[in-house]
Amino acid sequence: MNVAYLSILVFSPLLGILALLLVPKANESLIKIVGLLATLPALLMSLVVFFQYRTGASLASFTEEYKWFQFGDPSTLGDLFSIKYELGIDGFSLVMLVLTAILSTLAAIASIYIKKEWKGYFMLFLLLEIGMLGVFAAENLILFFIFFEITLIPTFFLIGKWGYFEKEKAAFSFLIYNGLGSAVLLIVIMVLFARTGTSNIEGLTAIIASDSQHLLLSAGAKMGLLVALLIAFGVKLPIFPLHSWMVRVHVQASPSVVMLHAGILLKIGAYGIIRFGMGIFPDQFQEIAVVIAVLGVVNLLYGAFLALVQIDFKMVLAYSSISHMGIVLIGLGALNEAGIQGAIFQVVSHGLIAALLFFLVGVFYERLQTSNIPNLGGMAKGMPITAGFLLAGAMASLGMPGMSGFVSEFMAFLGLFKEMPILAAVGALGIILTAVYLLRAVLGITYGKTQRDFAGITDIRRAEWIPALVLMGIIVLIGVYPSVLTEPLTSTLETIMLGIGG
Amino acid sequence: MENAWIIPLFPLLSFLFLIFFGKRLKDASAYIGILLSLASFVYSLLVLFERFTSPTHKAESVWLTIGDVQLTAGFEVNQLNALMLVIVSLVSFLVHTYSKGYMHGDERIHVYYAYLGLFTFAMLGLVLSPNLLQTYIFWELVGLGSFLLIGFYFYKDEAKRAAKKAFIMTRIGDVGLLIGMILLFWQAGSFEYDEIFAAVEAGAISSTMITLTAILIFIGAMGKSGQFPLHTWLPDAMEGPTPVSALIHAATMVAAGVYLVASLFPLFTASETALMTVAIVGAFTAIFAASIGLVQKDIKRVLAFSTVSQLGYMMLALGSAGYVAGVFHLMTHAFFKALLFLAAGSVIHAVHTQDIEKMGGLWKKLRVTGPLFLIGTLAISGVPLFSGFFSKDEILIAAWAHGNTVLFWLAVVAAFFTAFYMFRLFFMVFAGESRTDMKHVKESPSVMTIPMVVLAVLAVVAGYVNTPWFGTFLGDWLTDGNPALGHGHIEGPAWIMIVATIVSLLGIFLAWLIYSKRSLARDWLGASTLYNVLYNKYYIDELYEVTILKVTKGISVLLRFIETFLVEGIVKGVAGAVSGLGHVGSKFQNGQIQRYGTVAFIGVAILIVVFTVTGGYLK
Amino acid sequence: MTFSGELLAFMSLALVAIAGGVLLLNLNKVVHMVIALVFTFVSIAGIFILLSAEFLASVQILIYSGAITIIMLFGIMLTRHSETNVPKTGRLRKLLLFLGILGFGFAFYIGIYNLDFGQEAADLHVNNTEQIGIALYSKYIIPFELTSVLLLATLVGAIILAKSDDKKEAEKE
Amino acid sequence: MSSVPLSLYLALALILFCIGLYGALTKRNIIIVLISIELMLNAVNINLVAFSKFGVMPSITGQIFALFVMAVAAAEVAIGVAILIALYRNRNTVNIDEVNTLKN
Repeated sequence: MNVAYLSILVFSPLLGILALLLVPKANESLIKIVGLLATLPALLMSLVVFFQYRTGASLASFTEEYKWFQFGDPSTLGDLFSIKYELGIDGFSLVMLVLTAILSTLAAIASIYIKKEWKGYFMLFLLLEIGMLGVFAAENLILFFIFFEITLIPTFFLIGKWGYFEKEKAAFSFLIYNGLGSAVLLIVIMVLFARTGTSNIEGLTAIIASDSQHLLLSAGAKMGLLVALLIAFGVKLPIFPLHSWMVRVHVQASPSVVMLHAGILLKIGAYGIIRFGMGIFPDQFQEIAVVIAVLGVVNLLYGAFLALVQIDFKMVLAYSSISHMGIVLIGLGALNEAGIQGAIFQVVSHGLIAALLFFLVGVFYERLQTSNIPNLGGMAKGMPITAGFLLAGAMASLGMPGMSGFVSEFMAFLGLFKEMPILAAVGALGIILTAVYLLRAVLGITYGKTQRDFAGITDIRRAEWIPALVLMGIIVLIGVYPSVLTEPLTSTLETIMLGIGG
Repeated sequence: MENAWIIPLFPLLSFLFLIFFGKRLKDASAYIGILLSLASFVYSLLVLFERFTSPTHKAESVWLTIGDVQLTAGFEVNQLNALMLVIVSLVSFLVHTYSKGYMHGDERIHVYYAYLGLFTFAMLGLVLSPNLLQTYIFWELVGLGSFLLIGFYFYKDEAKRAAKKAFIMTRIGDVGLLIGMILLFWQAGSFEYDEIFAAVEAGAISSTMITLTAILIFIGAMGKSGQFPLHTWLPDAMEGPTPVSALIHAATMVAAGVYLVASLFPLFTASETALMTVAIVGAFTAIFAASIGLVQKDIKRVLAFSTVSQLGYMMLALGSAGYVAGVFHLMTHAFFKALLFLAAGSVIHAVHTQDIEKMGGLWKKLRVTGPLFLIGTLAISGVPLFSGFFSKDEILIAAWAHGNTVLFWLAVVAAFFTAFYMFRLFFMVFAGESRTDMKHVKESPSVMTIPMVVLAVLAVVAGYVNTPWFGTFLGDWLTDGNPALGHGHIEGPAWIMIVATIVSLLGIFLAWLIYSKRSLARDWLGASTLYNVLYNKYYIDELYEVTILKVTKGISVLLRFIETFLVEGIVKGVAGAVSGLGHVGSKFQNGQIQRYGTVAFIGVAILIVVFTVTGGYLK
Repeated sequence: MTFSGELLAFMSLALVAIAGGVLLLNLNKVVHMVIALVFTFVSIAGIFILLSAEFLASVQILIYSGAITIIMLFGIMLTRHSETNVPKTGRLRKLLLFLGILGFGFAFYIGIYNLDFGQEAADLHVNNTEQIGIALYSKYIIPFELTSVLLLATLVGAIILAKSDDKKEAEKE
Repeated sequence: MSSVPLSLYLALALILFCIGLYGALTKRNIIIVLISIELMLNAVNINLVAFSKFGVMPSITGQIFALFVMAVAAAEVAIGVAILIALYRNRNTVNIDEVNTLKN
């Protein structure tokens, strides 16, 4: 494979930003087209890698490594304390890259609902895409952190400028929470770097793994670092009780931004926990696995119960995200193959489902100007296709077999039942509750007596078909043929399991 | 038989095709549905015939890999599966055909047929599953299909509520099934039926675990088959179109629970406790639902409670180790209950009401439906020579032979109730004078009556495949080569058959006295407390309302308080602390270099002292 | 540490220096403070001699005790100092600062306590001025030249700053 | 071998430095602040000269450095007093509290 393939992939949206600079501010349609086109190279390139990998190509050849900067004297320290620009992928990050690229393109399509200042919007949007792609491609903690921060700032503006009524408040709570999370993450990265002299993820993993005598870092310090990592990524995920910013963002941001936010940005939290928490500190992770599983069950039930009493459909979805992220934690807490695989599946699957549901919210909010469940009843009459998709999305979300949600939920519980059956049984209550709150909300919107006049309101239109159909298609594909995901993940899983020693 | 996996694909094709292109086809979509369901029926028949001569066929491929564990998907054709395939595809085909007349003119008919296709696909897939996981997958899809069909009239609030209730109630059972299945997986190391049975037989699983998993799986079956206490969704589910009730609540979905217990029969027989649980729940449900059925006024609700009651019978049979009896009754019940529902649909189609108080005297108007309904009623009441008689008899014998005397007598009483309320229904609908204006009542078109005729024939003759008089062909075939399932026929004392006959005739006679001849007054009934309790279904719904629902709501509200006051409080606290720090910080910024210096120096001093005292961070 | 004349000299010089410093902090009149400081400066010059830096000692007396003190006195004379209306610094701040300095001093004291490199330059006092001169004009020639530039800049800057704005003065009058 | 150990010189320098620091941060009169800073510089000079005699590599360099410090200190005082006078002319005060133009 030619050099710098990954770099080109990650930075390809930059081309769009440059192109947008040349487009006049008022030319709405051109801006939208350029914005959409700019997401395509990354999509195509990531799909190419994906299919090559599926046909047996090795991912190692994609690794890139350049000297970047160095602390201390290179002649005496050698590679120690040098920070390199390292990109590389394995099965897990490849899957996340593909997911990011797909959702970015679809969210760009969903950006038709943006009403003002398209130019600024798309520039920030593309910058956000660079950040997200980079996060998953980075092989180096410091590079990871930089990309992580790149996602933060555009999101802040995207929420704060193009959201709904309380957008500023939402944007600020987003920034404060995530800023704190980043600060904690930075501390962890710096401590690791200072102690081991490397920030390469694989290198760190190897060093910490060989440090079974706790010479570099005491056992307590390792545990502390792991907990700090959990907090840093727990804010993103979010883990109860660090979630309130996320509810606000989900409600206030515009649909296309929430698609990316719920679809990818939350997943960075899970990615980080799996990659760094579990990858670098497997022994410590084992010690707190029970806590993770309990947190997962708490997340699951807490989100579900709260989703049960919400009136705004977006709130329901926000709390359902919290609930679903509980399943990720449950899977991780199980700490066996089934559980971890379930967690990763849930990451991907919830990314798709949440994106689909929020896109549909965008579709009907655009037409009806409300997302309050009592004001919406009987939508199936006026907008049958939208209602159908909504119902299908809800089914996917509540874990209907044949769709991706089931596979992940099933594997996560399969894993946890092996380790902690009683906790898992409590968590299984969540499956019922999920069905209850989703049906309550979705049936409240689509079924029942028609609450309003649907005359003159069109159903889903041309461009809107694409995101709905593509997302639905992938959801069903994963549900019916999960090997499409398991095969790329095999090697990653093996590595993790090797670290855990199980 | 190697290609049996094609069978479920026909209805799936129908579903996909109609979902995407149905809107343009309008009424023609009915033909697609009918044709494809016919295809799967014909194919099922071929498979069944082939199965008579060749052994069980099983084929699988890897579906999902978890580490070293490979979960497979595939299909299996054994005796039970082959039989169920035919029953399901036949009833499905007949319902497809019938719906052409019943749903005529509905502008969403293509959606209706699409849903029917989805449901049939799921049910056939369920029947073909060779392992628990696949069973669970299709089990859920069956739930989805029934949910969609029940909620077909989505604009009615009742339909919405009923659909939601059906989904959630069955989901509660499903979670039991899921837990039981996963526990079993970690015990037996596989989801495959044969491997689970092998593990059970080899004693690899502790007996408590067997009991626990069997009961958990039975909870799943309870949800789908409407066993007490998860039965409340079934009567409400009558909000769907009537042919759907015939499909879902007679032949297929509700039978899935019975089917599940039957296919896991070796697991249940390994635990006496589990068997007992199944038997007790079954018997209780049988009499419980039958007693409610005595007083209902909605024609479909009567049939619904009768379904619940009959399912209880089947469970009782299985719980009494009467594998053949259970499956046999499942089959005969599928035919006569489908017949009854379709006939009821025909009546409703004609008079546009479901209230039996408003009917009467329809015998003369509905010359075809009337006799067909009568055949169904006779069959379900267990009148000799009809199919229900033989299968019910088998169940009673099984219960007696297994030593469940109490349950046996409960079942006998339930049989009496059944005969009574079914004939009460029949007499109120067809006999006597019409109680409302019935001038425009017309017989249904032949597209509706022909399926009923087919079912009526089956309702009569289906019993003869397994009788004590002409040989127990079905039983021998079902248990062939599988000793774990018990004997093909259980010998029982002959008086049981006589008692059963007398009881059912007595029930019919009583119903005749009260509702046709009216020699017994029935006014006093309406006022009594018992009547009210029965009419309101023992207030189970209300009980759930005040207990489970309220508790759930309560927890939600409580958590919302926590959310608003505690979590948000923390947030506000953090925000307050930050802005407070900001205020303190801004005090330093008074422009005086001395103060800047002071603050900076104190900071440095603190750092230096800390470092000196601790000797550096993370030593 | 044996008792010797050198130690006696150091102790007395140190005592004077510290006393000057403490007086600096506690005297009320500005002029008195400056005078107290002169004592400190002079005793530091004595310390320099003890450390075999005779040239530096003389420079110390010339520049600090002479030039700087005089400049200060000029500064005091050119401005008005009323002791009455000067508000006192806040007690809390003083306390905090005192604690901070105490901690700071303590931390450093731990560092220098018993610090000894065991080496001692023997020949610093031999032709001290010559040694300095050679080093300054050979090895440190560039810093030396830069210092001259700095002093020139200071000269110009001080004049410009201190020169009264004639136009403004004229307007005022 | 000198009978006065290095640590005593350093301790003296430390004490003087602390006194100077305290004065620089608490005194209100700009002149006293300037003087305090001079005191701190002197304390540093003691250190430099002490290390020049007792350091790891004893040499004349320490004294040279002290010399430079003195030069800079002289320059600083000159500028400081010049600023003081300019300030006094404009504000008519030498109180440091009233010098807060940094704020805006």
